Amino acid sequence: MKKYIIRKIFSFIICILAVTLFSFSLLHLIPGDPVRYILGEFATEEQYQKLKHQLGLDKPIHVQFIDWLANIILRGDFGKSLVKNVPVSELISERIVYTLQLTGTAWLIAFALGIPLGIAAAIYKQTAVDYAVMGLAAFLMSMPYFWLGLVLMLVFGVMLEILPISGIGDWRNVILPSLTLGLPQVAVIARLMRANMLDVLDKDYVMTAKAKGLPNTLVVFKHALRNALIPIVTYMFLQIPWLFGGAVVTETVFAWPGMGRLLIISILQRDYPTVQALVFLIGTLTVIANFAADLVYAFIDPRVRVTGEGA
Amino acid sequence: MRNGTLLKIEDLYVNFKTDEGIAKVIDGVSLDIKYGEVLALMGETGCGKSTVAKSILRLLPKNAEVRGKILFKGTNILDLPESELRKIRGKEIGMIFQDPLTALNPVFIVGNQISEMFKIHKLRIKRTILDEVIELLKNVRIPDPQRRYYSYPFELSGGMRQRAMIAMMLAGRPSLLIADEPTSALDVTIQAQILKLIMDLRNDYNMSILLITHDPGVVAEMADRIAIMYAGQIAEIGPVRDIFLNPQHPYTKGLLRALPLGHKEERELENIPGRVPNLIEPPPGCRFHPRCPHAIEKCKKEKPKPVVVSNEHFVFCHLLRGG
Amino acid sequence: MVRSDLVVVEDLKKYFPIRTGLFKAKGSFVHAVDGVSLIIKRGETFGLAGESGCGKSTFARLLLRLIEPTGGKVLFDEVDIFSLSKRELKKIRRRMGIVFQDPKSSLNPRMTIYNILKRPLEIHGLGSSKEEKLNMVLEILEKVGLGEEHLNRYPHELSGGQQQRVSIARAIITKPDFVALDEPTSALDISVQAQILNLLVKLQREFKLTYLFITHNLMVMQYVSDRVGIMYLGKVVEVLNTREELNMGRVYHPYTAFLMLSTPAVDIRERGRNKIIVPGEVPSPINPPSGCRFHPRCPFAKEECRRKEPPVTEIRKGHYVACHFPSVTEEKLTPYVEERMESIRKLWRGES
Amino acid sequence: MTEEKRRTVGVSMWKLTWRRFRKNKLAMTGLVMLLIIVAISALAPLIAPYSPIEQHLEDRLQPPSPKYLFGTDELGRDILSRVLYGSRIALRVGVLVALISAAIGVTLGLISGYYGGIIDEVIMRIVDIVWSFPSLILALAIVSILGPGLINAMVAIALTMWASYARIVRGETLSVREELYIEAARAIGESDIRILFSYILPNVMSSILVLITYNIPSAIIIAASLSFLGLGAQPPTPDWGLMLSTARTYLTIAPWYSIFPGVAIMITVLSFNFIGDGLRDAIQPERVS
Repeated sequence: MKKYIIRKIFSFIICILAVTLFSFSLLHLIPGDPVRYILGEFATEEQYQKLKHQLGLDKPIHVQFIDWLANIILRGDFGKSLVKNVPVSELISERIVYTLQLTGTAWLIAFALGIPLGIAAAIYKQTAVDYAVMGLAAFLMSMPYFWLGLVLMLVFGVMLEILPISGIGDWRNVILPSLTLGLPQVAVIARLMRANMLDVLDKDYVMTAKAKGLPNTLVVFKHALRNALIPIVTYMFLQIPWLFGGAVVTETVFAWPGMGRLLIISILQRDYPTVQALVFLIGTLTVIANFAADLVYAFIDPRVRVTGEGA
Repeated sequence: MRNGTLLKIEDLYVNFKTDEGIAKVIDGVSLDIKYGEVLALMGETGCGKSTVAKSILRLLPKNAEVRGKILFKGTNILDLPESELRKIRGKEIGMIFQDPLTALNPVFIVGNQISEMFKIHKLRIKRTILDEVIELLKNVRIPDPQRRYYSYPFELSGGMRQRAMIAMMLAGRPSLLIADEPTSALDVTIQAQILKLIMDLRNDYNMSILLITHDPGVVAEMADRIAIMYAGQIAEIGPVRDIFLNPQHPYTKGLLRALPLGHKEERELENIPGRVPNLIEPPPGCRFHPRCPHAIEKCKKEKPKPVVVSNEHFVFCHLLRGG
Repeated sequence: MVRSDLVVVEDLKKYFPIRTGLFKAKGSFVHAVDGVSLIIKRGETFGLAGESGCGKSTFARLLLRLIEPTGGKVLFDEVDIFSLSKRELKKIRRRMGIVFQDPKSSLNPRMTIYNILKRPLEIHGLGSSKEEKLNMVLEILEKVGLGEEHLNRYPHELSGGQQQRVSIARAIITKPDFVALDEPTSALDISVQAQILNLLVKLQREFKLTYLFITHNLMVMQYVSDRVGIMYLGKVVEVLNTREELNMGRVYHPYTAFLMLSTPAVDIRERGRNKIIVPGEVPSPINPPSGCRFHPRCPFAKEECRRKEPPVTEIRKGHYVACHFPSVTEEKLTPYVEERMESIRKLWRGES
Repeated sequence: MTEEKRRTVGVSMWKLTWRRFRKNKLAMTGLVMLLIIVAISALAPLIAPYSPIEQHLEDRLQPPSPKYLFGTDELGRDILSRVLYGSRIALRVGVLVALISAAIGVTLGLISGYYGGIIDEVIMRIVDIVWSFPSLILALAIVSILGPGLINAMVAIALTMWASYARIVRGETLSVREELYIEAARAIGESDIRILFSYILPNVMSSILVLITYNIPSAIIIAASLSFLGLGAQPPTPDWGLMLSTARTYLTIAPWYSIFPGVAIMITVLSFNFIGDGLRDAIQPERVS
């Protein structure tokens, strides 16, 4: 267990470092002169020098990196937005709540529906239940977020007129965006859960459990489920960053004022400090989610917990 | 020990639905196991010996179709409702498998998996369940049972896992233990330990044993009677002495002469030509006839009826006219 | 003049490091083969027997230099194979073959039987034309009991026994001197095992092959080998002649004796006799016991066995034992083994 | 007689896979759907009633009618024609991206799995990061460097997708390397390169193929998402994502506009997913039954 955790901490540090370097170099990887690119052709020399200084591009590259990182770590300062003229951190903190609200709800929907549906499909393999769940999953997985969002808007907002189409407001405004973000994940989790469950139900120890005389509910929900859930629990963590990815699109569809929307606007407006900050944050979140998944895995799988071996 | 029959299998047929067609895996098998005896079911890969074992506890997968009767203490197991079946599983009939690592649940400690037996079957206990489990672990000669109670299966060696598995199946004090290739995954020195343990426990617990194996050596050491299976049919059944010293079925004879006894300079091993038939389209009549050096016309048409060789020794072969 | 020793192994060692991720655990090694010396004579079948994890398969791979050793030497026909360059190694590999336990995994599922058997010819430049190669393949197929109808088949279309025949054909198509057989019949049923054993014996006589025959099955070993080495935890504990000594039960290492007494006898007259069983289990090869590696399980172990590794002594001509007190075994176990072997001999003689 | 015997043709693994695939109804449906889509994209100029960029300003935002089967958009362009032409872009993006990322990932995965050691460590660390990063965010970050546009979007997506190939190929290479036929190949004197390309690669190929089939639809979705966000294909390209981006504005007054391009994406993605599932099951039959 100790060995395993040391290994994971080591890889955690490397990954954080890589994410930091990548977000920092976003500005520097722009082909040609980044300042010129941001300002466009018609900027004056004065504007040019001012921006170059503001972005710190007049300093040697390692100094830039240290300044950038130090500002983030010590003061939570990601620099100033080039468009809004306010600190990036302020822009982000205004919006982060909305994104968390959206992704959190979607996350709950995904697991609350996905796990039971997957189990049901596995238990009732090759029956109407299975076909219905898997058919629904196939359709949901084939719909891009933005179109699923549009369809939900059309049905519930335009045709039935029972839910608001876009923007923020009360709890009813959260329903459509979080369904949009959550439903495709329901499909993924249901499929994963079903596959794991079928895999486990085929194992010898399930036969042993039956041979012992256990009632079917205990066989399925104690002996099989406990094993089948291990990868799912890991997935619960791994999936978090992907929900932030989906949020980018969903927020655009529903005019939801979150971080994703901010990212798109910033990219379109070439507001690099904001883009860098967002990529850095989501990247860090990704690494943390992975690390958490590894730890939880170690905790729930006795093979890893005791011997420190395993994936 | 009581006299009489504990388990009686009558005319068992098992078909498996597969993508390629229906595999007729068991073709009319009849057997009986008496109180206190060890019956070995021996045969090569794919002969159906494990299928027979699993059909007794109705552990076959859903694509299996089972016909016939399996009478345990007079009641037909195949007709029982789930709730009644569960009272037999583990309590009346225990079962151990070839690979104890995959047969034990990896995420629960051994003690938990054994104590489960006491809870579900509401077994009578003298002290606490923990004490009872440790007692069982002692009975299967697991050293340091207090500590091993808390071990996960992967922390035990192959031999210890099989002991734990046996302990689990002894909890209900079953009258029949089905041992499906119990030592095939183990080294010979460990195999000898486990086989001795099983025989000792049979006496202590007064069990009958159905031993499924491909190894004539294990049979010779353990069994009172043997049934030789070939391609889903019984070829020969009888007391171990009769079968080994006076085999009558061409397949049994071939099998025993194929054993590498002696030395290459002294003798050549007997070849059984050909290979095991496809069970989706099995040969009609006696399924051994395409490989049998003495096959006659009748073998291709009619399924052989048992011929009595001596008391309790029956051969399913048209070539024998006797009794 | 042809020397009688084909393979000479001197103090051969292979330790596998135990890796966990990036960090190499210091000093943690699996001592798979730990100082083995022996000689395989031209034309004989040298059997190597032992339980799982004793290092017998690693030993076979070392002899063909499929893995690199930690120490020691292997002389193949007087050539030190670990000193060879890649080119020289490739050349000498024409003269050695290997057959593995699992017939299915031994054949590339994407290649036809013809292509599988043609490759050794191409690699070693045997057979000048396409025609000639085809004929050589057909000839070897016939030798192993297959026919031209198998030429364009894929491995998954053959039975386990047939797959093993193809593996054997691949190993001998280059007319090698030496073939290592790593549990060649352990995955097979008894009747198929008999076919393959007969085939191997026939081929050995016809092509004057030298075999290293590895198995955990003592019955097979007693049938097929001329001399036997018994391995325990990376060491060879006893080397002896099969017909005159092993099959007569004249063994002097307690482990060999226990192994033979543990093997189910196929002899129902043995029943009811109080069986002698070796207690305990094989310890981990990561930290093997000090002194004699068998001492924790040996009922006769004395202080000396714990402290000192037993020297190899030639107890009789060509019979080597690595035990401090072979006389104890001779007195306490050998009679039982002899009795048992005698009884088995009677059994099959009476039958045939 | 012997000639005939010699000509007995064995059933290769690919043939076997195809036989099992053919029995799978869903997979065959997917294949037929895909063939139709390919035919549509090839024959788009022949079957489309109008040019995809031809504007009919007098017929703006018309609902479906015999004249415009799928209706018209805000510039009076025929939605049906645009949807038909859109299949060209979708297929091109999907296939190209999947092939480019496969080329990168397979090479790195083979190297990583076969050689191991430090090379493997370095490659796999990079793969871990790229693989766990949400691909849309990574693609967005790369687009922010390269600038918007369809080509840039494709490059960005390819750069996010190679990691899954590298992971799978490395894992498979490691497991294939353990197979005895690799050891047997070394024992008969095969060279490293030959083992890599004639023994390992053919046995890893089926997994790569499955992955490609799954990755094409993912690439199509991400590319359409980028276009929807305004960072992929630019007007007036008849791209499905781009069309939906505009359709969103007219959702209440022209709902048909939002329906047809979306259905087109869904059908295309569905067909690949069906094929992928069928292929996976046909290659590993033991996992199904």
